[in-house]
Amino acid sequence: METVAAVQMKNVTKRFGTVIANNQVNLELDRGEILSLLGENGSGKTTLMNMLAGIYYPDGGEIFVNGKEVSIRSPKDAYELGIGMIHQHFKLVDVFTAAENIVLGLKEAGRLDRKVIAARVREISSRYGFDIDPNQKVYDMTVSQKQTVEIVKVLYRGADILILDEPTAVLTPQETDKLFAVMRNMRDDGKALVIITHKLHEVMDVSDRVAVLRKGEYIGDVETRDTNPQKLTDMMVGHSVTLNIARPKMEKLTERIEVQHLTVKDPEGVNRLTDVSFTAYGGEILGVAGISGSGQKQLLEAIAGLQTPEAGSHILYKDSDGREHELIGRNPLDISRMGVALSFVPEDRLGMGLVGNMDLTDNMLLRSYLNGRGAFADRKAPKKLAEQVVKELEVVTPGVTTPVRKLSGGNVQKVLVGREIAMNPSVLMSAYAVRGLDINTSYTIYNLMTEQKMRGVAVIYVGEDLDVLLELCDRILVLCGGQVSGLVDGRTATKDGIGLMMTQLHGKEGKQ
Amino acid sequence: MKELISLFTSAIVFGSVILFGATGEILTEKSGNLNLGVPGIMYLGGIAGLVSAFFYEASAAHPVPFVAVLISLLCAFAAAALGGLIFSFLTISLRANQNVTGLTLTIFGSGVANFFGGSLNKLAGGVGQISVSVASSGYRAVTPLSKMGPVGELLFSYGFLAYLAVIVAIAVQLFLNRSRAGLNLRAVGENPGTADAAGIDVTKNKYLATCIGAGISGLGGLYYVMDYTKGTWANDGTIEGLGWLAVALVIFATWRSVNAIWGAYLFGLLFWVYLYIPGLARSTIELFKMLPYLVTIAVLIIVSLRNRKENQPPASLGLAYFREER
Amino acid sequence: MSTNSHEHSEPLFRISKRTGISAPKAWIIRGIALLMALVVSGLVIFAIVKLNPTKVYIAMFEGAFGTPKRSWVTIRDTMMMLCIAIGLAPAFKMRFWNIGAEGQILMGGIATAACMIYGGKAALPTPLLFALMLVTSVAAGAVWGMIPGVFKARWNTNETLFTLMMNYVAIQLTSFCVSKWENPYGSNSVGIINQLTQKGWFPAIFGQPYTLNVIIVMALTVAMFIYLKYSKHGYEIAVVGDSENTARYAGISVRKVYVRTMALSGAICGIAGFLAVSGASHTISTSTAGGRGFTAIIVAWLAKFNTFVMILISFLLIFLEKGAIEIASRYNLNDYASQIITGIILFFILGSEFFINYKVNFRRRHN
Amino acid sequence: GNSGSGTASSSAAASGKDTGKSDFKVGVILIGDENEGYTAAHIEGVKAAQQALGLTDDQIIYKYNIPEDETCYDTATDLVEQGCKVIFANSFSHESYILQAAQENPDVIFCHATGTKARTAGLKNFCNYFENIYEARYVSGIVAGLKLKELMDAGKVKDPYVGYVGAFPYAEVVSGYTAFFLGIRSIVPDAHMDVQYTNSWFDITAEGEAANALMAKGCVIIGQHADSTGAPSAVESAFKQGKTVFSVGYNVDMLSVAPDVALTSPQNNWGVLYTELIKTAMEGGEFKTDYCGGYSEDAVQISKLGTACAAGTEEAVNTAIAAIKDGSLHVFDTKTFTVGGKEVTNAFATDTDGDFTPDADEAIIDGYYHESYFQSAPSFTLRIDGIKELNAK
Ligand SMILES: Nc1ncnc2c1ncn2[C@@H]1O[C@H](COP(=O)(O)OP(=O)(O)OP(=O)(O)O)[C@@H](O)[C@H]1O
Ligand SMILES: Nc1ncnc2c1ncn2[C@@H]1O[C@H](COP(=O)(O)OP(=O)(O)OP(=O)(O)O)[C@@H](O)[C@H]1O
Ligand SMILES: [Mg+2]
Ligand SMILES: [Mg+2]
Repeated sequence: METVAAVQMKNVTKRFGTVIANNQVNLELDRGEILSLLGENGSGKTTLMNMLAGIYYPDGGEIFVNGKEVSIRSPKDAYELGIGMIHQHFKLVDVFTAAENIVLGLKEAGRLDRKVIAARVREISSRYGFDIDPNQKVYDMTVSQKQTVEIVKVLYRGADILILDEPTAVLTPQETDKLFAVMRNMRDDGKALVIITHKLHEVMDVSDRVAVLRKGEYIGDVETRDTNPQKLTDMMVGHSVTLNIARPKMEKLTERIEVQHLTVKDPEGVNRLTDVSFTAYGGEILGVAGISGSGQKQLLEAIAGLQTPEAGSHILYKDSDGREHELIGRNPLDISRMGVALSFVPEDRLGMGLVGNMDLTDNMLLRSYLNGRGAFADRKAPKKLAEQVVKELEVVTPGVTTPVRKLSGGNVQKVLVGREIAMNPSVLMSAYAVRGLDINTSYTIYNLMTEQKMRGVAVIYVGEDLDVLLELCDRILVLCGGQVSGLVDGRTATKDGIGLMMTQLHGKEGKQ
Repeated sequence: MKELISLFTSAIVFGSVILFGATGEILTEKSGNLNLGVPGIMYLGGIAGLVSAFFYEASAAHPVPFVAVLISLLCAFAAAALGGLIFSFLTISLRANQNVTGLTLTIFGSGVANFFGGSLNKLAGGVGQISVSVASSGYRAVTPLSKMGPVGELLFSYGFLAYLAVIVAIAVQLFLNRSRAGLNLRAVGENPGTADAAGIDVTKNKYLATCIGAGISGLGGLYYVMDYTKGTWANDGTIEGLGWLAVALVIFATWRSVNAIWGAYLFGLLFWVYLYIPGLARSTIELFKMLPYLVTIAVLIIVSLRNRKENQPPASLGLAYFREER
Repeated sequence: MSTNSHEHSEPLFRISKRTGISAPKAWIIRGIALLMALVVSGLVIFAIVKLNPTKVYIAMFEGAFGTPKRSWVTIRDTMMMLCIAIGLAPAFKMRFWNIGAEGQILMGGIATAACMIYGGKAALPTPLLFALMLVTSVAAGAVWGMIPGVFKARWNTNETLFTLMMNYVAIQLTSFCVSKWENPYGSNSVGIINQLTQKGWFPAIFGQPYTLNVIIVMALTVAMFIYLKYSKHGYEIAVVGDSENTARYAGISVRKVYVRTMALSGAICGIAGFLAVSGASHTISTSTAGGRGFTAIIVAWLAKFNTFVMILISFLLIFLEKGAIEIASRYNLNDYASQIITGIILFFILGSEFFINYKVNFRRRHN
Repeated sequence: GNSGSGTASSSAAASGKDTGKSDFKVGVILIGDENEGYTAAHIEGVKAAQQALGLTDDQIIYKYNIPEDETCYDTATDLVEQGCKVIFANSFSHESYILQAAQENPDVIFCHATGTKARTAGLKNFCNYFENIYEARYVSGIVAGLKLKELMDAGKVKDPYVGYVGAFPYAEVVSGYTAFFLGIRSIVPDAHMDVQYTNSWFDITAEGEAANALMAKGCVIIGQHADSTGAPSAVESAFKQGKTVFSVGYNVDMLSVAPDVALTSPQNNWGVLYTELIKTAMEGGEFKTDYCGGYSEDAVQISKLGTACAAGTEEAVNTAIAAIKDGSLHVFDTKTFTVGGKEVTNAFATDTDGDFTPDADEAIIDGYYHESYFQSAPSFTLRIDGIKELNAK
């Protein structure tokens, strides 16, 4: 007991209705260390940290900060104790500038002098090596810029205990590296940091110590140097698991989707995709790599009938009889009426793929409500399907009548993927299917994709983790600034090679 | 020329009523509270001002205009703010639906005001007998500048509340855009979760903005009663109509109270222009009275065509906030 | 950074979300709220007129049900309120802030009145006249609802303000028609249309003039319940209301749903106008809607779009109105007292939802 | 007119005991309530009758704010069910609903103010009543005329330009403004008048703004046939800002809202008719189809003269009233006005075919238009020279 821990949580318990999110959890955090908090989806990581940040108030247990017992009733209390949290979902005001977001809620003297604030923001950014424009509006920012603002915001308040909840889920590897560099800087500065992430290599890379939660219980902690991903996974899950992606090869490939000269503009008239051409085959997983915002979203949405491409673009679907169907100019309903079985797992699960306030059954209905004659929607089949998805994919939910909004991200994703696969697709597209999912669930999803491939489905998998892309996909299409910068074989390509193509277009510097 | 000036003065007087209403509502809405109780709140402000002035004048041996004005102004503000407090308690603390609460407040406010207005008329001995001449003269006092020909009439012939309406509108705009407290308040309206996480007391901000906003809206009722209709009470429902126009003006002004100034005067102009167009038939007048509404619709469509982020309502407008909700 | 202020200072009480409260318990809470509201209104009444509140409540009951005639008027007005609320339900379920019911009712009313006036003059056969009244009022209401729907669908034009403005336009249109149809000239009122021939009036059924009103609105209640809950359209409305993006993803044409639903919403409000003119007043004036388009919003919301619950709430509101008018008349109160009482009771009901959705936890440790 | 309503109820309660007919009930259906001048005058009238006839408060049931739709019929039926033996309604467009109730309830007397249908309805239990308010309007015109003359003599006014805020171009209003104008012209022969309609009986802001518009045109006297204080208070404001302009109100004594500019207001003293009607009903007497009363019956008056009135006004007023009473002065004397430049020799009072143009009952007899002669409600709809309606059609 020579030094006092920055934070000590003793027997902390938190319940939500009947759910015990944290049960008698004990956790210690020291200065000058980066602690990684690990656990499956819904294991209570966010809840635990939210109690430090003043978002939730514990139902039991004690919290000590710098050795003193404290009661953190609001984020304001947390800030006064030097605790700052960067939430999984950014807490920024879209119509404000970076600087305005940063000074929000501060009790600084004097009037709101935007020049002075901008200067101070620049000063902090340069100290830690950030690059931000104080006067840029948040709605004009990329995710990583937003995250930078979040971090600067916490630093600006002088926090010395920092909590980052899944900060890397939406960052590119390069951005992640930059973030980690900053985190190490801060640790060396004597600050205490907690990072929540589902990516084990990141855990290994950045943290000094790992604490593991399982189903709301504190399992224990290990020094990072004494462990490895397999051990950590076993600890998280509670039994040993295998983390391998099988990549069987299909003998007979069939042409499914042929994209020709696809050009898509956004509402502002900027090209998001320029002259993209490729073919996707049934029986293979076609990976799509690229820095986020390189046109992945537009590509999938164009195929799904949710974008209006420019003239001259063609997306041809080839059915099993070899007939070609033009998909452009058709909405998703027309496409399915043409007999094209196209499944799509979009990036924005609750904002696009599912209806948050509806229960599982009604979400299953989304794809089938028009089935059958007459004016009424049949809910019997969707209910069966929902029950089946819950059972087969082990969705954690009180029942099929629970609104999906209430499920954890991983479980939401399972519901979505389950529904899309149940459509018996001939083409299955997914965008960032495992974003935010724990490792166990992620592998469940990879296996589902592979299963579909072996059924002869053309799978298009947009991903951000190059390791996974290289392990999972048969071919990888690399996008850079809306253009195809390469199409490589997944079995032979290298991470560095793809990384280069992601940033450079045919040798030239790619514009983003 | 004389008629033109008369039209413009009518427009400004009319506009001042809804300008107060809209400015208060802008402040409220910037905190994320959509208070559809503006008509009710204006009613409360109007009746409280009138009743307090009446009793002061009835009880004081030598009523002083300044005191009468001060008392009625404070009472109007307080009563309206109280209406805001009811709304706040229900929607902020008890998280009741804002639309329904607002509509209910309108029913309640109009009930209270007309109930006491009726009693006051009885008490005063009949219609038109409510005498608040001291307070009313205070509200309607004009400087000698008003006698300086057409310009004087156009610019200086109003009671002080008409100028106060403009000052408050500008002050609210400055507060929202130039001060830290205003920034915090807007953050609450845009994204209370973010504001909360940034250490801003969401509840306090919402309460304050809603109550003060209601107080300001209530001054619209006060101006209507003490200046526009010169200290009488009528239950013809005009205040309710004006209250709805104030709500409309908020959107018309795209949540900028400085825009609301000219918007209010434009409404006033369009509202009364039919009286100054010669030869209109009685039925045509009814069509002419659509003008302010049609113009509002036109502006609304144009604004939506431009679709700028800055012209959008506060992002969390109308939604209750509960920290533990996700 | 001071820390001492946080030590051991657990808040006095905390609020937490309640899940899955049982339906009976929820209704008990609402019942308690209603009782408390009655007590508070009773106190208010007592403070004003020094009357025994129980006597007052008996008077209220008699005001609504004292005689068969009063009961029928209460029923008729409940049906009218219910009809409007039913009309609003699909729009609100789609999160479309249709506060334009007033205007839609008036448009339906104008159409009905026009049919009665001109059809009466042209001596149309009754079935044809009724068909015409129904069709035109539905069409007029639908068009009035559709206009803001179309603009919302195409350019995301703010519908709250749009529908509100459409109300005023409709009111002026009504004034215009009244000044065209006024009888006698210059009186600014249309008078009872076809008073002698009773052309276009709802016929009495089972000896009651308002039976048909009840039948029509009850049919709508059931139909709308089924439509929203079980039909494909109802499902589309719910999806669009929750997330336009998801709707697009599922291939639902968001624009079509907006326009179609607003047409439906306006059409039913148009029917309400038809009921008001043909089934009740037999005249048209700017007060034909009489603010009921706004009150019905409260009904629709409080009932959470369940049309059967709407019956209860419409009834409660009309009961309060009738009751309060009776108190006003009997005890020589200004009848705006009814609005005060209605306001207080609604405040309590609105507040009670909190105790259904949340739980208050008091401090667990005593330091 | 303003006979103390405060004492009415208490004394009535006292004297109520000795009226043997304590189960006799009166129902009163009102378009507004005590906040609105026209209805307030009716309430005072009923109270005066109550006092005169010794009825208790319980015997009179008021129904306020009854709109001109089925609610009126519902209310009438309800009053019948509550045992009312005589039921009044005070708004013009209540008439058809009251008539319907009268047809269905032959045992109850229905009296409708301002209506026109009793004469042709052929019901024993239905009558119309109205005051000869045009007489008081004529007198108020004299008050305004004297003021106008004073202003012209003092050189403050060149153009004798009068403005009038009217509700609707309906006979009651036309008759009223014509009487008012003829009163003015009896003093200032070259006066001329503009009428601005508000399309509402009661709209405080519209009446005020209509007055503003008329003043901007140059009107120096603003008369009104609309029920609120809007116009007089607008005139008061303009006066305070240095304009020379004065006001004649209606129904309400405007001196408290417009102390400097209010000259007077013509007023109905409804108590006279209410007393007669209720008394007849109590005694079970026969009902005529129409009841009206003017100066001779003390049923109309003008309110207290304002301080702004010209010298000699009081005397002139008294002379005129005396002349009206003794029949030597007829308001609509055909020698005092022309239509289209010509003296009028015949004008019908009643419209029988529903085209809104009178076609029966010759009203010009003995050289003057017999207003309220065939029916209680005004019927004078001639547009005489010197008056311009700004928006009639
Ligand atoms: N706001 C809330 N309301 C109700 N229950 C909640 C809430 N937040 C969390 N829970 C419950 O607490 C449990 C733990 O949730 P928490 O968000 O802490 O998980 P997590 O470990 O962060 O998961 P993930 O890896 O998916 O982010 C969940 O099972 C959930 O049921
Ligand atoms: N409003 C809520 N009501 C009830 N339970 C909730 C609510 N919000 C979240 N939960 C619970 O929280 C748990 C974890 O939720 P959380 O939202 O942290 O996951 P997530 O962070 O979105 O998921 P992921 O980390 O996979 O993206 C889930 O089991 C879910 O049941
Ligand atoms: Mg989490
Ligand atoms: Mg998570």
